[in-house]
Amino acid sequence: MSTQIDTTITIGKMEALALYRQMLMIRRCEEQLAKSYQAGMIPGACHTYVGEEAVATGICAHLTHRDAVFSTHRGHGHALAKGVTPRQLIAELYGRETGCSRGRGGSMHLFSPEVGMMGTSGIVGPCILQATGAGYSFKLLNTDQVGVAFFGDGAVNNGAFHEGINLATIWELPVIFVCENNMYATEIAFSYATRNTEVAERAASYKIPSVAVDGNDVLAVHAAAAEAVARARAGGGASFIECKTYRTRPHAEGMRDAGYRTADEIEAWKARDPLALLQSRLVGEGIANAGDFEPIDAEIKALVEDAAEFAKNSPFPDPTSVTNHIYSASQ
Amino acid sequence: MSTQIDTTITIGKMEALALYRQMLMIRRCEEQLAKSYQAGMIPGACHTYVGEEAVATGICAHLTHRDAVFSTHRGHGHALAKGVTPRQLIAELYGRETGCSRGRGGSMHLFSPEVGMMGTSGIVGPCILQATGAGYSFKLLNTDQVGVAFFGDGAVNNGAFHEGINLATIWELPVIFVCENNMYATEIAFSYATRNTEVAERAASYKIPSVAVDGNDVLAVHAAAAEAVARARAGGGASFIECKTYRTRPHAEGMRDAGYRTADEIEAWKARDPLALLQSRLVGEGIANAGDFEPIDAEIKALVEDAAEFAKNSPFPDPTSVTNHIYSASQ
Amino acid sequence: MRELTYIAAGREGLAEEMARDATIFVVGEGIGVRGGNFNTTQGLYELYGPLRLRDTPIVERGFVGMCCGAAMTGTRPIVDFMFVDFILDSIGEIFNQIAKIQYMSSGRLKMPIVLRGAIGIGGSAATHHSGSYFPMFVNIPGLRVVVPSNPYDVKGLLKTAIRSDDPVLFLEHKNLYNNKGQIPDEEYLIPFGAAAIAREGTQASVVAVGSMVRKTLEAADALAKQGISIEVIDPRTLAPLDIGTISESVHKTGRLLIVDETFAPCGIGAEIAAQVMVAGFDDLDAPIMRLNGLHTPTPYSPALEAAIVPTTQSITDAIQALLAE
Amino acid sequence: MRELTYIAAGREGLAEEMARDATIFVVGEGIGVRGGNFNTTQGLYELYGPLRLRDTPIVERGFVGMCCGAAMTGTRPIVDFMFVDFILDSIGEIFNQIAKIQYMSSGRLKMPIVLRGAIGIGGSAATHHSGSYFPMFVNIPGLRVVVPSNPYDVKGLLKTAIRSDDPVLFLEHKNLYNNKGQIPDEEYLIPFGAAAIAREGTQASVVAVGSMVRKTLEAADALAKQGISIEVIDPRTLAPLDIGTISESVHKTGRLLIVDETFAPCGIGAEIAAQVMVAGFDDLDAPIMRLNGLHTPTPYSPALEAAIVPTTQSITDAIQALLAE
Ligand SMILES: Cc1ncc(C[n+]2csc(CCOP(=O)(O)OP(=O)(O)O)c2C)c(N)n1
Ligand SMILES: Cc1ncc(C[n+]2csc(CCOP(=O)(O)OP(=O)(O)O)c2C)c(N)n1
Ligand SMILES: [Mg+2]
Ligand SMILES: [Mg+2]
Repeated sequence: MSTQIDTTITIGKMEALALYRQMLMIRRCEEQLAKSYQAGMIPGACHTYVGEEAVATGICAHLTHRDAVFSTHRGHGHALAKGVTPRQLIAELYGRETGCSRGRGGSMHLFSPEVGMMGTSGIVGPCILQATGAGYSFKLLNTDQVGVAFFGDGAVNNGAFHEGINLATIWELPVIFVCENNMYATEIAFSYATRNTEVAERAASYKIPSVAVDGNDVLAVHAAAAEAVARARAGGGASFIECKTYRTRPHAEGMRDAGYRTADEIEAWKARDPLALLQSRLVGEGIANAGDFEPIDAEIKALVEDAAEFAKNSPFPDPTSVTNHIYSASQ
Repeated sequence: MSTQIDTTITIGKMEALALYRQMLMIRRCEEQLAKSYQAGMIPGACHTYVGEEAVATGICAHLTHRDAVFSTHRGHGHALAKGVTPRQLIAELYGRETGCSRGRGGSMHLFSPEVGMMGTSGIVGPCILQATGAGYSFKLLNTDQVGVAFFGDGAVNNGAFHEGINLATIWELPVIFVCENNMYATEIAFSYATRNTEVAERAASYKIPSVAVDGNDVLAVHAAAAEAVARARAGGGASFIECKTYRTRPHAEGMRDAGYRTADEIEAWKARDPLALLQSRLVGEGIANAGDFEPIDAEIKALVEDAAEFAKNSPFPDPTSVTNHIYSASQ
Repeated sequence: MRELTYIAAGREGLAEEMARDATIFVVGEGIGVRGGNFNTTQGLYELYGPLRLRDTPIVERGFVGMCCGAAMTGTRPIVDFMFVDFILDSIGEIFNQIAKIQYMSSGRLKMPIVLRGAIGIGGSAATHHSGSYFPMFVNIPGLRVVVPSNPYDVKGLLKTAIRSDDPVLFLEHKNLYNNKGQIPDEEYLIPFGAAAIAREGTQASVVAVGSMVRKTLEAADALAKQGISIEVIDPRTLAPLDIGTISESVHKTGRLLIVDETFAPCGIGAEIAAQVMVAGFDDLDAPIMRLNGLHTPTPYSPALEAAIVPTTQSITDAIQALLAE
Repeated sequence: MRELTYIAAGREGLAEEMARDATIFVVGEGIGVRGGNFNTTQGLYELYGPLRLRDTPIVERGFVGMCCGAAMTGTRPIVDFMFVDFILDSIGEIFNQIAKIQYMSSGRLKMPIVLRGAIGIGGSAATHHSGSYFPMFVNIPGLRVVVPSNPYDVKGLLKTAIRSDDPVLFLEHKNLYNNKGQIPDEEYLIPFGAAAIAREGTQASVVAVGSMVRKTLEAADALAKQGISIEVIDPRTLAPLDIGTISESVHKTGRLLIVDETFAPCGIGAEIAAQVMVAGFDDLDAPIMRLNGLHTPTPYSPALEAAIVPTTQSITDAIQALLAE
């Protein structure tokens, strides 16, 4: 297992700004959803991705719509980075027919196969196995597609982690396992849930190529993903990437955020905000200047405002359609 | 993780001969059961332990009836080493009321709580979790008892391994996990089922004290178990012991034993027969002489013959009792 | 008498039992310091500490299998799943181990374990947080299945469940959590297998399960205004099932409807119908009817979610239809 | 026409489909070189190799979840559990994922997966190798459940299952494996939801499931000698369930018995009884009866095992009792 990731900036300005734009889109959508939640526009749960934007962004930058992503209850960021639009995401959380899941899913069940968003799951664990299965399909069909699983530290001790990673490893499937280690599962500290908190080290015990990166540094995530995705497409099999990150909002909107972590800890991580980190890095190294970001900020602001408006004006699903698609047409 | 086990003989002659006697009892019972199977006396499955006797013997030598053992489909040896009598074992496989499970269980469901044999399971995996639960009870009740799980290499890739070992480790439960790595799960080679065949190494990734020993050397197993059991009784938490061993008979009686392993491999392991190894070691180091073994051989021969006779003459269960004990009396 | 919510009444029953018996412990995610996602264990960690209120990693199979071993070795585990949907990763441990070990050991081992969780559809919880699943637990021998419909019952039945040496599925509908009810000051337990007549009536019998009891009582009130007299029966436990009380009611009314939020096929309504038909074939003036939630995964959108569960109105209509038969 | 065993007929259906569609693959323990514990895949590894006949570690949850992802991404997995008892560790993947994903994706994803395994009591396999479990799969929306009773059906239904875009539980009773039957030389498929009249009769209808069909036909033969005419119906698939064929038969005979080896509570017999009562209440001259295996874990000893399953004699007696009602 190597934790050495070369983070000299190897990508061009346009690509770097695209990463910034993608992270900002996620951030602003989440902020909008938090507001919408408080306004009572979201009937169910809402798990935001604020603080973790660099992970989905850095990984998905290497994926096309033909690649298959499987995610978790905290999947808004993955969906957006994979190509679900803010309109489709916000409308889904509003429970509208125009949502990516036609209002059937909400925050925890985001489906958009058109762009390779194969679904988020309200159950912890299955995404690891399903991404392995996508890898199995792609290997059998002999394509260069990859399957990607995003999951939290909470899934690491679950049997799905153990069984899925081992299968993808022994069969050399084109799969990328991305663990978003944000140190907590709801209010349970990862350091309580296991005696070995080095997830990449645990993955390495299956003899899968495994690396740990700063999950708030989009360039580090991007570089690690470049290696893993290239390996998978070239038939080199599965890879594991642990992204050490942090959620700066409560586990879910409306939940308390005290009693299990300190304000200092939260502040320390806020100081490492992935958007600010990238911005200062790009400016610092003279790759971009403040002026480069303003149009992006304006564009995203408009995009998200439009999305919220679109969602609010979208129709609810027709109750008479409630039993559609339980079974395929083939029977 | 340490694989260094000091195997200078630290135990006395009587103790050493007791280990020999226990291994021989298992061996002769299994040989009897194999014969009985061919004679059609065993209506169901029969998984023998021939070649692996040193594991159950070396571990259980440190246990009392108050300690709790949980085992697998290949559990005859564990049951005998824990105190189930040859009569109770053979009668059970014959499906008789006098069997340890009253004829309800057969080869894969051996229950004798009186001696701390808490059950074998026809399902791979659960014994790991149940031993963890016994450890939880003993910790909560504040006793010095230990829970022990015996399982094969086939269970290592299963989620139960991952979840159970982690729980026992983080909660420092008095549990000993004993993996009988005999290199195959039915006809599936362990080297196919995982890229990391060093089970003790994988266990160590949970930060549980873990050791790999020669499972055909009863003294090595005995020494490793001494350390682990002492640690557990002293409140030091769980331990993991990988015993590298081999079954010299087919997966189950009546099954083919070709097409997945070579005759040479089987012969090589037969040459390392745990009984012969111990005998030559004891004689070689002048601790015992041939004369010491003869009375044991004679006693065990008689014991097992009597057991088979007893089983044959035992009554079948009364069909009218078939629905007893589905629920406790308390309701 | 004090007024307590459904959750508080259950918590009081749990607290009383934990005070009475030091071998009882609870496992689950967030049931320690946090006091439970649904406040099921609030205040107990402070009293009994981490060994008896054990927060767990997200390993449902692992801690259920662990609790099986614990129940075999002298302690009395309670698994708090939060949402019962999470139980599905542990079905192997429940069906093949927990349900069978008393039998396989000829009663030499007991299995005092309670498996509790929130069931039911509501609040746009969506398809991974809305399940009930009790028919499969009724199908398998060796398990007890409890579905309390009110605060009084949840306390009395939980205490019985905790004292039972059999494994008990204790399934609490999340929509009932904030309902209030009168709780006696003195201790009480409610036996398994004893249905409650929630309302007496003469023209039709309606068996309502869990969250459907209240809605059915509302329907009965509405019908009473039209001079129609409905008997409402709450089975309280589905295994054991008090078919005697149900059959007696049908003997009186000649008509039976079973109202159940969960799926109809091979559900509890089918079982009750099949048993009552045999027990009281000549009593029946009409076919036994079932009103169930729609046979579909649970959608998120409120507009859709509302369309799949029986309502006071649809229950009223179903009773009218039964009377018209 | 050729005579084939149940196992050989199923294998022939599988082989034909694998030859027709290169996206089909099989996973399981020992289904590769070994050809399957029950010879379900014998000879296929030599033809299609390890990618399409994939031996697995003992990770039922893992490979079921994996096959869910595979079915979502363009291939058609078949999981061969050997004994279906091993499916229980994967129930979470089946109920929460496989059964729901077509619905949650509004049909944009299909779920072409077959979950097959040996069910049933026999040969002192004991309690971890004797389960059937189909009622719970019938209860859950999104699944198809198939229980073939003879070689002709197993081939035709397996081909339909493999071509289905819905997840299918394909449950084969191990006691049927060596039964022989005539198999046409030309290709054929059998649609889901079409029951078979295994024997025509006039005095009572008997629905028999899986391994009970043959025993029930024997009972019907015995009764025919006494001049009693019994109609025997094999539902073949339990989801979808062909209630129409059953109701028509009851319309003719006025009496119905359901014979099922598996547990009665919330079982398929209860569901059939509840539906037929509504569909044909006025047709019924007697209560619908059920004959099930005893509600107990499966004991090992032959003396005990034989006591818990319906026999030709107990079926005959049950029919006599029904006629006497
Ligand atoms: C099998 C299962 N058990 C419990 C839950 C309840 N639950 C929802 S999210 C969560 C914590 C997940 O933590 P983690 O995987 O680290 O993701 P994070 O929320 O930190 O992003 C839990 C326990 C669940 N969804 N699934
Ligand atoms: C969950 C489960 N899946 C499959 C089986 C079928 N099975 C019985 S024994 C066995 C192999 C077990 O191998 P291992 O654990 O190495 O034990 P060994 O037989 O080598 O002692 C298998 C696959 C089972 N019993 N349980
Ligand atoms: Mg986390
Ligand atoms: Mg092995």
